[in-house]
Amino acid sequence: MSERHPVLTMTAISKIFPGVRALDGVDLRLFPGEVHALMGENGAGKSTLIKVLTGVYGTDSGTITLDGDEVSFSGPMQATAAGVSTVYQEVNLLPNLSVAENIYIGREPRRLGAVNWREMRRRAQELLARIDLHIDVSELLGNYSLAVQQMVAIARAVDIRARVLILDEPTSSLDADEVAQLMRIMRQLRDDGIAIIFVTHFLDQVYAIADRITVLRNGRLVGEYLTSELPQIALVEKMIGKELDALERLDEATSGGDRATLEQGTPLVAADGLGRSGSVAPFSLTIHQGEVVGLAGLLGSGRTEVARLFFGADRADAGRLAVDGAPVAIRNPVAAIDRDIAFCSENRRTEGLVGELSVRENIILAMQAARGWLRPVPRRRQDELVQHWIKALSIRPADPEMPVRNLSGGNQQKVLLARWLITEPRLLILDEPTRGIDIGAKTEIQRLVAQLSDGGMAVLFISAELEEVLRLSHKVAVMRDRQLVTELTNDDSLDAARVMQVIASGSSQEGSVPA
Amino acid sequence: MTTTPLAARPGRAWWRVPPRHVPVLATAALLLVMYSIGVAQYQAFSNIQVVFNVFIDNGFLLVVAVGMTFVILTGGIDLSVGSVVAMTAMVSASLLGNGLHPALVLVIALLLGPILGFAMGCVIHFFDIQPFIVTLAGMFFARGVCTWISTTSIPITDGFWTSAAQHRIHLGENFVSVGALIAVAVVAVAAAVLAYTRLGRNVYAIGGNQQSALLMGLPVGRTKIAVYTISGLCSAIGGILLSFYTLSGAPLIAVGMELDVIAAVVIGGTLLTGGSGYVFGTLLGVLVLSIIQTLITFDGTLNSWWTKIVIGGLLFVFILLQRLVGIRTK
Amino acid sequence: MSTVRARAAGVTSHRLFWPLVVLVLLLVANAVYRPSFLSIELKNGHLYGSLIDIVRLSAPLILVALGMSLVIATGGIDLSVGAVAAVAGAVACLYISEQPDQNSLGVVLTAVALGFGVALLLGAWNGILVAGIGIQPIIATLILMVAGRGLAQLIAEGQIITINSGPYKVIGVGHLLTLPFAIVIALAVTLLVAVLTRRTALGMIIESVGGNAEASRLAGIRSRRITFLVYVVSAACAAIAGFMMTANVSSADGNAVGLWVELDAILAVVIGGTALAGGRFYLGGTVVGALLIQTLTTSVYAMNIDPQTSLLFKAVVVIVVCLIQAPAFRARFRRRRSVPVTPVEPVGTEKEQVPA
Amino acid sequence: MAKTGITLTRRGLGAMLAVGLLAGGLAGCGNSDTGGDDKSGGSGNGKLVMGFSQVGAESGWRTANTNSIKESATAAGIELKFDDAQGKQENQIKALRNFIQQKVDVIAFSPVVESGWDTVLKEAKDAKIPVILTDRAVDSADKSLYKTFIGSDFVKEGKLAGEWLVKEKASAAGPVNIVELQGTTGAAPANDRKKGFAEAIAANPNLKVVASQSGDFTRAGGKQVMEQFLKANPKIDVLFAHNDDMGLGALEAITAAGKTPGKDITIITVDAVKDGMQALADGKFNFIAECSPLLGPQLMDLAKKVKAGEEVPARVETEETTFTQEQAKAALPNRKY
Repeated sequence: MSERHPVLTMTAISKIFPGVRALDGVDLRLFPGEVHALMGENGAGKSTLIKVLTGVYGTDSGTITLDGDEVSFSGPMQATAAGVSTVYQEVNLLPNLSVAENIYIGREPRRLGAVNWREMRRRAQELLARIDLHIDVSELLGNYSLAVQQMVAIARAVDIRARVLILDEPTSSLDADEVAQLMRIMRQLRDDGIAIIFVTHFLDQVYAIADRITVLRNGRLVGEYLTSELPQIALVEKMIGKELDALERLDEATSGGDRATLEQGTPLVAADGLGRSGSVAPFSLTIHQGEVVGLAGLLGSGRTEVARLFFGADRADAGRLAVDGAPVAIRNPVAAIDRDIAFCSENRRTEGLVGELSVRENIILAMQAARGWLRPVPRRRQDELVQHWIKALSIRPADPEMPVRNLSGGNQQKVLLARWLITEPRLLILDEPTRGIDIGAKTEIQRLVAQLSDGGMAVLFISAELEEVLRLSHKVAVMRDRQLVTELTNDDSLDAARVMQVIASGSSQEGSVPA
Repeated sequence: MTTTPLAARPGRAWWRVPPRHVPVLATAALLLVMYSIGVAQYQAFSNIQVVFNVFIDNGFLLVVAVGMTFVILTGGIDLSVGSVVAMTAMVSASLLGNGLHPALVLVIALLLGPILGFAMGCVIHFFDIQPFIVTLAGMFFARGVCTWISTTSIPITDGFWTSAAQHRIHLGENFVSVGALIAVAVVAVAAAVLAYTRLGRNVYAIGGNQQSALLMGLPVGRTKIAVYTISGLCSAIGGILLSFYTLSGAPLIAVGMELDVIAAVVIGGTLLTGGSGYVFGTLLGVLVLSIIQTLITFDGTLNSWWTKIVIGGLLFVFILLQRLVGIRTK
Repeated sequence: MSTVRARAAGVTSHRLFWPLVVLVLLLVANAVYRPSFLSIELKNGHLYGSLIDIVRLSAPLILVALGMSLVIATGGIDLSVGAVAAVAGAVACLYISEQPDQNSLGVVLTAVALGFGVALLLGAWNGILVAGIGIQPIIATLILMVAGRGLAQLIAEGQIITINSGPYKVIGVGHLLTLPFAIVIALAVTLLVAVLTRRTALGMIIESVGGNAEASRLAGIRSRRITFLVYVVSAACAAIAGFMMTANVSSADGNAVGLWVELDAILAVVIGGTALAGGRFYLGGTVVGALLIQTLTTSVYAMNIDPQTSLLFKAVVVIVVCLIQAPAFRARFRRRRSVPVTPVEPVGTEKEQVPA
Repeated sequence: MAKTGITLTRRGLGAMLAVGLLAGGLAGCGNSDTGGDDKSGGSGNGKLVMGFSQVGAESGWRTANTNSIKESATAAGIELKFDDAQGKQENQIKALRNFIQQKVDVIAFSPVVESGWDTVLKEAKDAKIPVILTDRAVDSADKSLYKTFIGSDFVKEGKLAGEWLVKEKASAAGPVNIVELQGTTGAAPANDRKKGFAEAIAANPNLKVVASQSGDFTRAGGKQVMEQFLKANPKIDVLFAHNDDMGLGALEAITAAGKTPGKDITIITVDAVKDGMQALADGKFNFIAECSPLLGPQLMDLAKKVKAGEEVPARVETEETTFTQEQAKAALPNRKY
């Protein structure tokens, strides 16, 4: 192996932004036919490094070589042309165009100068068939799930004859099945000799597929390791920079929940045959005070839709909902908030935060909305609250007046959490609160959920990560094909494999299956 | 390994119209309804020449609206079109008046619009200023050029222009003008450009998501500048057609035309946010506006102010119906 | 030394710096052309001078632009303000003209209330179209822009309604404590809107709706209600402007009142630093923008620029203002400031590398 | 009688809106046109049908003009198809085409601008529909395209105003400073009145226009411009406004500046609408050149003659005059508009 030459090297890369040194002398080597994981906490410099590589940013110092020749791309376009393609976390395709066009736009097959649609569709169909995706390529991309869109993005990148493929957190929106499929594609590409840079927060995935790992921390290189030689716990330590057994400690924190006492009394919220045609089939679910209910299922199985019905984000057209035993009609979020229900959407950017407003304003938004515009939260009270939660959730940077869009994903998530926590809800609905954020923040949020439920708050917890759901929940409701198929009590006998089985088969021997 | 959610395609049966075609079809249906109302109410309305007249009288509007469609598809807007139309007509008239050869005049007049459009596109792209404001300044500028050339209307007596203006192409008993044919040709060319060229597809791409388009390596800046140049060119062609139509250049002609044009494009089903719409829809939008006007003229009893109120009312009814139809099919 | 430079940089990068520079330059140009331009004298107990004229004449534009700021902050646009101003003015003048005693204060107050009421209805109409039915704002308000003019003319039956009412005239040309009353009204409404938006949570909520409507809805804000409200406020502002414009000449001309004022207002808002996409809005900036636009118009008259070229002159100034205000444009002509770099804390571990 | 027209229309369009609202109601249109017969074009019922395209309703003058035409059409038993072009030549050409389609008996229109009518006028001629121009002329070289012109002469109005001033200031020793409030830049009356006025005052070199700006034909515009004139020019002797409205606006500016209109500054305007006449009678204006909008009766006469094939003069000027303060006082009580 030692005689192989790297296809790509980045040497002593530095990048300075006003006020911050984002990268400081970072090296990266990439060999053909390998999957190279780029690891680090949020703000470690992963994204910056990738943007420097693809020419989105210029470097302040350092060199990049591709096949031994020094290169400097002026932008993603040039990088792509040279064989360095990127697939981003937020699918960066065009929902208003067809699947085929999304793959071929910019290099459409042409005949006599005109776009040859038939040929384009044929090629797209073939290309997607190679990665086992059988869909109508003339349909608009926006009509497909995020997972499909992600696959299409990869298909596009691959077809540009990339030699280096950068996957920037491609799996954060995917469920287990889809991740497996993606991994299969990655292996296939690797075997074809493509070098893959794989950025992710999921350790399991790294160990499942990566050959080599480069770890960054605070804009500096920690080191480059062979995956086989680096135990998971060591990797986490290198990323975080200190010995940490937070995950273990968390398990202890939640183990105290006593189911029997929780289930006593009137449920805080009870859905009875609640449903919405075209969205989610009627289901029944109760949530008690102090209880964490996990919602498991594949992406698109109706998890989010259930949450939205509870919150009134969508209007139910069937069934009843009772709060504290009394029937209520929750037609809109305002009605839900009135009954102390809070909802953190999975789409922070589009449904959660107002990017232009400051951290402070985003945090007090829900509280303010509940008070009505005529009764502003006094500025001093705002500052108190905001300071408290910035500290409690360690939101960084700790500047309440900074526009929230300048914060990293994890910190944005915390801001969103803080918004709802100051309203002191009795039921907190968390839809993928840990998606796309680093391990440290993830652990903090998990611990927070445990604390809140210990303090009597009910939580509806949605996550694609079964481990996480199992770690936090008292009971797990499993969704499949837009139906709630069963509820599983989270006792010692329940493990991920069992939940997986339910998700796959749609039934369980012991759980009751509501109609 | 294929899983159901991945393989499942959005349901589609042969009789179901793709949702993206609904606005255009709704417009077409409503247009038919309006036309039928006209025919039912007024005898002369059923004359085929009425339809031809719509094209003769709105050729320039149609061409300009086609240019605007490009701009709106990228999510931009061009307020300068009316002024550029007037400027082109003014420049043509004044140059012809000075005895320049018509071919040369045609070339110069057709260059001015695109140059201004190009300049506005560059400012929008390189300096990142909102199109609304840049083109508003462009509107003042082009109108300023008009009054600067002359405050009075300048007649055109040039032989080429008059023959282009007055030549009638007979189709049976009826006729169309040269301008109408040019307009239809522009629509056809524009539809082809949008559907079958990279430029056209890039226009849709930018309207869909500019950031994504950039990351996909599409020439965003070039395309944006191109659409404003195209809009400028269409306005210039529109200006020439208008100068055929009126055989003169008048400094105050086509004031407020940009609003008619935007209305036509939007009625035609193109989203102001960009990324979705068709030139064919724009054609329908122009037809709707002109049918409204024709109905009012045929009625012939409306007061000046009632004319405005009725135009507003019909516009409202139309948009409302379109919206209702759109919601129902969703 | 460096703090001075930093402070200077802070001043020049303020969003109102360049509009103010252009405003001052225009005034200086006027003063050079005619030194008495800047003089203000007391005549019959009233302040008198071109500067006062500029502020007084920009009062209606300021009013309209204030409402427009709020509408634009929600990501909308209101093209109907000119027509609404015309309708409100026509209603008020029609009522006054039909009364036997036009000089009665009661009559004038009733007239203003009537005009205001009609304007609120029109604003509500816009609000329903945009917030209720979900029509794109530019088209929704275009309907009223066209039909509203017709309405204004219908009210006056195509005539100019001339009135002879002392109290009504005060709105346009009266004085209070030596200041033209129009300025006082504009000031009061500006303060009112500022207090209404910034002393309550309304401003933040409007910005939130404009910044991200769906996120705002999920945060419990009744986005539609807010959107509806801003169109009503915009119409109310337009109505006051309409009273001012008609009182200024003691007559209501359905055609001419507020013609094209919507474009000026949008321009003023944008010059003031509010983005058309919605989100943050700046009332102070809007006022500066309106003053700048009126100064431009007045300069044309005061410097006797040939009407034939005055449009070109205006276009050039507008282009200059927009250009130098654009950060991207300035960036190209400004030396890069050196930025203090905060060192990151050193990483303890050594660089490690494994053989390939 | 004009009112009936409006109600009829509202009913007709109301039916249209209702049908439109039914959306699917294609079938419904058939029976909704109960009033359709008398609205269809043509002259089947023997009544003379005239298509008239008006510039717009941009001023009180124009509205008076429209009303005059509508009233005299009714009085003369002529069916009028009225169209408002909203100040746009494009619209006007469209309207003319539609009149041709409807085969009206006579077309009359007030051109928005002078140029650019040949094409559509040829079509009218081919369809053998006689055309009468009102109010404004067109510059077609081919005079056979229209039968006759009836209206005012803007240049002459400017000239009359100028001539009166020359006479009035004949004895002035020093220079006489004149400021001019122009109409909308590019509009025909503005261009012509400016031209006529300039020609007339050339007779006396003492008369000098020191400032000339557009007041857009509106009171607000006139006032705003006059304010700056007053500040920029210490000595203004004469104001010439292209219409009454601008002059009325300027009055306020002059009063606010502490000067007496009509005395300190001589004011000349054009149009002679009622408000202007009132100002003249009150001594605030000094002279008005009339531009009469009441050409309806003359127009209907001409239309009948043209239809009957009688010879008509190529140019008919409306009966109009000029007013001094005394004449205004006498004429004011009978003023209709």
